[in-house]
Amino acid sequence: MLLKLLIAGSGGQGVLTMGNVLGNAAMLDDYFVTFLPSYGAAMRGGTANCTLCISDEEVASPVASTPDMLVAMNQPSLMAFISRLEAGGQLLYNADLVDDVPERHDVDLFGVPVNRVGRELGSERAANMVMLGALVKMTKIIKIETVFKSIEMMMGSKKKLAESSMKALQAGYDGFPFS
Amino acid sequence: MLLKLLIAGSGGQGVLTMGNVLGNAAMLDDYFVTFLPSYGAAMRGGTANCTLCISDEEVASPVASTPDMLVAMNQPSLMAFISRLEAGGQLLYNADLVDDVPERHDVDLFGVPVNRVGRELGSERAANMVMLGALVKMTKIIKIETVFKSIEMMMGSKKKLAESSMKALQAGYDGFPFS
Amino acid sequence: MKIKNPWPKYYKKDVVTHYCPGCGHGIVHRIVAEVLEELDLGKRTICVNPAGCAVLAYLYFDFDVIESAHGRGTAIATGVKRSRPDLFVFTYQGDGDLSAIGTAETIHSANRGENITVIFINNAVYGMTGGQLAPTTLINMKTTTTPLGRDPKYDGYPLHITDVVAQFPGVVYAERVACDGPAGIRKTKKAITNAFQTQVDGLGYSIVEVLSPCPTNWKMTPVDSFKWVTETMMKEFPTGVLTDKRSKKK
Amino acid sequence: MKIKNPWPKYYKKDVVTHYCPGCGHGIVHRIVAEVLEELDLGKRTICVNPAGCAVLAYLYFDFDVIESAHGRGTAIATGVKRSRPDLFVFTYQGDGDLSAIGTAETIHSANRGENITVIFINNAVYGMTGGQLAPTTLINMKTTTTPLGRDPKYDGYPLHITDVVAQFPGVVYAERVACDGPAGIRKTKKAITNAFQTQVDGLGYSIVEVLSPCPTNWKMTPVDSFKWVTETMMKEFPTGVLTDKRSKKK
Amino acid sequence: MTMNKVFISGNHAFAESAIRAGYHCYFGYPITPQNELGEYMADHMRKEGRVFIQSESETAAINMVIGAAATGVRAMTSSSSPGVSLKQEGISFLAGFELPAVIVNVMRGGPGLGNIAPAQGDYFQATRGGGHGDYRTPVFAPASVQEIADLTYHAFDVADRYRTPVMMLSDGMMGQMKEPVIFPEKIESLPAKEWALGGRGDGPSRYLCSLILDAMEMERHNWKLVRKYNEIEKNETRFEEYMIDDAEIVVIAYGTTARIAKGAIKRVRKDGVRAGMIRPITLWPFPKKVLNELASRIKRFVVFEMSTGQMLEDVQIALEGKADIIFHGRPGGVVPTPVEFARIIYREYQKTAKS
Amino acid sequence: MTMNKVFISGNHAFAESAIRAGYHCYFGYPITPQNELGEYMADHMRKEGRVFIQSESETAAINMVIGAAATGVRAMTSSSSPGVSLKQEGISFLAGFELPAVIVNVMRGGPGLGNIAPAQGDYFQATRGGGHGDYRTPVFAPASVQEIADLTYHAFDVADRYRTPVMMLSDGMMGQMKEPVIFPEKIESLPAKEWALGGRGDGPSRYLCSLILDAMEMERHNWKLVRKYNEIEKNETRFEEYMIDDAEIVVIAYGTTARIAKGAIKRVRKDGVRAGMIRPITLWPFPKKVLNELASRIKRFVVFEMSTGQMLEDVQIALEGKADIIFHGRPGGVVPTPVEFARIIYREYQKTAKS
Amino acid sequence: MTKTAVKHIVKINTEMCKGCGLCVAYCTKKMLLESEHLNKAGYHYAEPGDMDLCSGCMICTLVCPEVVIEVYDDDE
Amino acid sequence: MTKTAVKHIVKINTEMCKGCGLCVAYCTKKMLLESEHLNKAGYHYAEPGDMDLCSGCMICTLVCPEVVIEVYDDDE
Ligand SMILES: Cc1ncc(C[n+]2csc(CCOP(=O)(O)OP(=O)(O)O)c2C)c(N)n1
Ligand SMILES: Cc1ncc(C[n+]2csc(CCOP(=O)(O)OP(=O)(O)O)c2C)c(N)n1
Ligand code: SF4
Ligand code: SF4
Ligand code: SF4
Ligand code: SF4
Ligand code: SF4
Ligand code: SF4
Ligand SMILES: [Mg+2]
Ligand SMILES: [Mg+2]
Repeated sequence: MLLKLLIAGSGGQGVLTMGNVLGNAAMLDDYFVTFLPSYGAAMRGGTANCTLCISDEEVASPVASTPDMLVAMNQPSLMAFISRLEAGGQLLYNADLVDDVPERHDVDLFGVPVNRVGRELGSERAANMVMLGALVKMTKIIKIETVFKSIEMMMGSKKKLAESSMKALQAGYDGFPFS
Repeated sequence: MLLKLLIAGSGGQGVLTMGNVLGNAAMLDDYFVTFLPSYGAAMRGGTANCTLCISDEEVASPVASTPDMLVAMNQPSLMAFISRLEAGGQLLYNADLVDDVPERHDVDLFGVPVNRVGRELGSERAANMVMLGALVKMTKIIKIETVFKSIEMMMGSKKKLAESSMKALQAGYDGFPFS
Repeated sequence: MKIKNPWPKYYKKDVVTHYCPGCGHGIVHRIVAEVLEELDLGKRTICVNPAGCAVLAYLYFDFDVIESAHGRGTAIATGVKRSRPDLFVFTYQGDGDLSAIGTAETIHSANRGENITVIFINNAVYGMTGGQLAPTTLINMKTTTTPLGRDPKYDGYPLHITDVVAQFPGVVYAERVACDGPAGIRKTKKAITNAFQTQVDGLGYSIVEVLSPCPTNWKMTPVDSFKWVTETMMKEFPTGVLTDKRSKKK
Repeated sequence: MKIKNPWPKYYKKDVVTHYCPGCGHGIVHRIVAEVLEELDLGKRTICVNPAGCAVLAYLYFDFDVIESAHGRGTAIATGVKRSRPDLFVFTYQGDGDLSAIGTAETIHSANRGENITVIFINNAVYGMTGGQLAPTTLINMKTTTTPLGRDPKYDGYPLHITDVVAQFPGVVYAERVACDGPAGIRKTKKAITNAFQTQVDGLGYSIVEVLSPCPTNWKMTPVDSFKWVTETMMKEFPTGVLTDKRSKKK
Repeated sequence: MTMNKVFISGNHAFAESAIRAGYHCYFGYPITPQNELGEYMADHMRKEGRVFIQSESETAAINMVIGAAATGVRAMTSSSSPGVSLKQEGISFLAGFELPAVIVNVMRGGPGLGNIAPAQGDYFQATRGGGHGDYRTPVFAPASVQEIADLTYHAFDVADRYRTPVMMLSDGMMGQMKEPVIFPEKIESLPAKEWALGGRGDGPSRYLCSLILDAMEMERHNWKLVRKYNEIEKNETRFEEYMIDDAEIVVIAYGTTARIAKGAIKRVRKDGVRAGMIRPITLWPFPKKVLNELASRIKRFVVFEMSTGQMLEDVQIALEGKADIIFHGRPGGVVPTPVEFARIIYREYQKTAKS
Repeated sequence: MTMNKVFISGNHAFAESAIRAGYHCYFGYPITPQNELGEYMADHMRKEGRVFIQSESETAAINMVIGAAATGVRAMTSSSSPGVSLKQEGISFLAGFELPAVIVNVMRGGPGLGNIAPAQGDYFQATRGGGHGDYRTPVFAPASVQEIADLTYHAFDVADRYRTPVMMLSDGMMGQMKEPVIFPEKIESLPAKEWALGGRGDGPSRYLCSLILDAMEMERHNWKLVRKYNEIEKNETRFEEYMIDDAEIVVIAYGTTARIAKGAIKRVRKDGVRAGMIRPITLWPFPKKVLNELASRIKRFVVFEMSTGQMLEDVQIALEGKADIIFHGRPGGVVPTPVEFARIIYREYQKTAKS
Repeated sequence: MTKTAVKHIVKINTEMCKGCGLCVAYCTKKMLLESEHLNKAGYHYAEPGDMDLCSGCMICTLVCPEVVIEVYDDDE
Repeated sequence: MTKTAVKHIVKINTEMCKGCGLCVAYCTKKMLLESEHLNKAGYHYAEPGDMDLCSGCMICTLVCPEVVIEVYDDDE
């Protein structure tokens, strides 16, 4: 089993946190996992993205030229990466910031209203965790409990943040698929 | 034919000038010739020396680990190099600054009172040219005229210096062997 | 319908810069282009780009540009100017580039009184590499390599390199200005004009230090960054003319 | 029969130095050894040697010495002192070493206020390599690379690096002295004592610039060289305390 | 075990592992893609009463390392390609002084400013003593974040044992990517180094210098270093054999390219292609012997590098013309894919079959 | 002819020949054993309205060269081993920019400060692009002062033709020794370089940069450079054959060691020892082909270097194990003698005879 | 607030605007506003409010780092 | 010139002296002289003249770069 996941969005949307939390969870579930962020000052304030490879054997390359799953947190990143999505793959997009989804019939498309849900939970900044919850639900590889533990590990010091994140994660998990 | 010549003295004695003048003359007489000075700040105010290799074919190494001829302008340089003199070689030393010549029966020794002769000619600074004259006489390889031309070329700009040098050269040439 | 701000002739049109929102580089870029146009220098200009956030400035400037290894701008400018004194040569450098790794080149090009101009963008951090300590970082200011704030005992004090070179006989014009609002931006333009004119008149080395906002690494809004320049940065780095030997040299 | 000048404990005996007759290095070497003895520092001292005529100083100094790449002395000293703050650390550097290739290291070690001492031998030339232009070479002074004399238009002006660092808050003690005769030599010893004590007291960076004769490259007798320091060199490089922040720092 | 596993980036692993190796001083200057290394040091070193200095340049950093190493403490610096070029004089001095130190190079695309993407273009510089004079430095090339942790820890031992600078050769991908890592134990105290300078005390004064004016003496020093390097070749050469036993075609690759090649070999093996790999873990000393021995039965070797061909020369030297060498390089920051490598291996395997 | 012969040192010959090649700018920093080079420039350049600057460091010098070269004028710098290490970043930039320049390295003993005696320990650095990233620089190795003059003159042409930095690799003995030299004609004017920066004028603006953030583009640039290097290998490889026709044992040596080897060969030939020599004049590109061809009939090669063995690797690559290679090195500033080399050749020749 | 005599037209290239808000903050007539919409780049771009308020003082163009503001004299 | 009360003895290691002449020039009593002889190193070394003139002022030792002068109190 090898799952290649690309999470993309704009700088402030916390896409790297999503990747880190999920990657850390994959580790806790004893998977082989690699996390590769986009880096460098090359595109300031532009899009940020990261690649996760989760597998039950050593991961050869942490790069995903053709990911099996794409998470797009806004319109520009959707545009930038959808063409690279593997046929038969899945796309999760932020329904609140994406208004046109290009035609691709060979992949499954799921819109997730992460900003709205986040707002309803009282913190739009946790929108990324809503998306992560939906993602976990969809992938069915990593246990939601492990993801909670992962959040605990990574944000433990910041109690409030951890709590709201978990709430958001749960909401995304329960709500998926949103219709 | 390959003549390896080592000229040694203290910083101010103009040993490099001797080598340059003779080397330049050798060139004018169409010999292959190399000149290699001691260099570097390693021994300030210490001894200066240079090696001349004059040959009728390409000179392989400009270094003379065992010279055929040694010119010693003072006691320390005599001490420093006499042991390296090739058996059957010749030693020219400055009789005015060298008072003990170590025993070596396998080489010819010639003392030249260069400071005295220089002084007599009115310029002790030209002592090195006195020695050069003696050297030219002894080696019989390079024509004295060519050495004059060489001095002309190298000191031409400084008329006085050139003239006194030539006078000294002639004196050393005529005087050799001094007894 | 007449446009009141026609496009600067030596600035590329319809190019989106890679700079963060509210970054001072964009403002100073525009000013440089405007002044080169006003002094009619654009056609014979060679600019030396830094390694720094402005490393891509050649994508925006519409005059000849050569890139430099980090910190070596003024050495390259020296090579350009010495081989082609007829050209107008200026470097565009950040504080890390000019006052850290480039210290020796800065000091000695200034001391030689090279007839070049230096545009020095002081944003008190290493912008491009993500906000590390710069020689110009303020005391107690947090950076990614001074997580507890700059501690003079370990990290030294804010370095006033422009004040240093201003004292050299070969440095004819040196001014520090602040990109902190309309007034400061106007002063900046005036200073750059004076500096460029100094070179045109063949008088020698000129340098303009611009206190410039880096909202991203300062973790402030652009508007707050402007305020921070005025209220905090200028306390350590007072603006003003640091030397003006133009009359003497003429 | 009592000797009035017993041999300096931290100076090797019966070693002939490689220095030219009348070279200032020999005099300053002796003074350094004397002061280390008087302050009882020799046992915990590490000296950083330069690339320069003093490159072989470790053959004469009788305390621990590490050589440096040309100009990097204060960086090495920083590494030594930071890893062993209990040691007494000083660099011994020439003008080329310290103010040309070593400019950045000099400026930044000083600005960091490293608790080290710098003995700066200014003889206005590159001695070891045979008398080339140094940043400190006087205007119109002939060197092997300024055969017509130093021309500020091409070669820049004499660089007053000690005056520059003296202004840094981290530089606690800076003095310029002249090795130009008995009085100057006594002052030199006093200055070096103050500088060393500054480090011992943990106050920060100290530097002593010594105007020092290089008879060989100046092409003068040692005695004339002393005179030349007094009459010519001191006009460009006035002696005196350039900064003394010891009371403030205590 | 899971419990002391951490999900960490290569750059942080370099740093954390060095701290656990008990090193005392970090000196460095920022450069992408290794900034996180220095930032991690800034976070941890002073807290632990150790030394972190962001130097004014890479040149200053390597010289600060010299100063620290001279006192006997473990010291380290890190940079990326252009910055490492600036350290070459200093590394040559470290070699001349015979001082231990660890230098990390997180390579990026070059020459010049190049870019900040992963590359392997500094192989020559690292393995041939990029500085002046006759010297070598051991070079470790980790292929996973776990190996970054293990080899960095080991590098300090090698540096101390042989009194030599050691180079960790990595790249932007290795530096940036996160993987699960189990770190070695933290060393609390290290044996004193009798050669270190610490003031003469009551003993004789000592000096450390690389200047040896007498040519004969200098030559002795040079041959002494060579003897040391021969020792290192004998004892420290490391490589990984991967599916070699039945291999008919052998890949040679290190670091990032090696882990990608592994993926490629897994793929082609599915189609019955008997491919294996020798992965040099030390680039110098280079695993010459094993390759040369393999060449007696294997006639086709494929060299993968993210460069235009540098390790290639070591392979040529090792194989002595006994086998064909196919080179496939992707310089400039391009990270090749397992599929791409698989295609090459497959193609070359066909040829072997034919011939 | 005698008349325009001059008795001149290698360091001065570098300088005079560069001046005759019409170069406009010298930037350098003093270092023994090449100080006379810069001093000669100081004497002559400004008089001729050209540029001489003693820079604050070698690093500054190479960057000044970059600036000058960018405007299209011929520029040069010179140094010796430690100083050349400091130029490596700049040389990498020159290669990335594709700017022509000539860099003289008058080698001395190393590593570290080493000494000021002649040595050949910087071969790796010179021939493998000592800086970071994938690049090469043509390297010329003169073996006489006359050849210093000829090759320096030629080096500027090669630099311009291929838009590449060119290295002149010499040593302290070559730099210091005087020999008779006939200099090439002085070039008064050179063709303009269309790529040079000179202000946009009425045309479009241009820029020179080595930064190529896009990996694919950077890779294209890297391969473009490789194609150029292949061209250089094809056209510019130079070597001297010495008494090869009937040779049964072949010496490979360059520069100082080559001229000494010649003397040795003359000696052994007197005793009927059929020895010959291939003297690489370009170290990169290295005369691989001729050596490889010779290996089909000659089974014993002797490599002489004033190092612990660097060119040796190029010989190993060239010979592909077809012949035995005997290495004899004298690092650290020792200048070997013809007698010494002759002894080696003789000894090895005996072995050939036996086998 | 009284309207100015000469009329001015302010054009902002909203697609290239980075929403830094400097023009909005410094507009002497406080007539430039931050849009609640995002442009393609994902920024809340600036847009002119009541154009009639504009005095043509050019402050906005002075502070704009992206050079995306044009001010015109509306001469008819 | 009057002789000083306490007597002093000045010893110069003439073989290590480099004949720079500084002591000769600065000797407050002008009693140090440059020898017309050369030492092995080839320098005209310095040597004490009339020892009785020495005041023990130590100036010579202060200026000597080679540290080859020793001054003694002659206490008997
Ligand atoms: C030799 C070298 N060292 C380090 C770097 C990495 N680097 C690029 S820009 C930079 C500093 C940028 O800061 P600054 O000069 O202040 O410019 P800013 O980005 O703040 O405008 C650094 C460290 C490099 N490119 N080359
Ligand atoms: C990197 C490097 N560049 C150049 C040199 C050559 N070099 C050695 S000392 C020196 C300058 C000496 O002058 P200074 O520092 O003033 O010391 P001084 O000899 O005058 O006491 C130079 C250029 C070197 N050793 N290393
Ligand atoms: S990081 Fe700072 S300096 Fe760099 S572009 Fe962003 S705001 Fe400007
Ligand atoms: S050259 Fe000058 S500095 Fe060097 S030893 Fe001689 S006199 Fe002293
Ligand atoms: S010109 Fe003045 S008033 Fe008009 S929009 Fe701009 S800043 Fe506001
Ligand atoms: S100043 Fe420019 S970039 Fe900033 S918001 Fe206004 S128009 Fe947009
Ligand atoms: S002690 Fe004074 S008087 Fe005596 S010799 Fe020395 S200088 Fe002269
Ligand atoms: S000062 Fe010292 S070295 Fe100089 S002459 Fe006197 S004794 Fe000799
Ligand atoms: Mg900055
Ligand atoms: Mg000096």
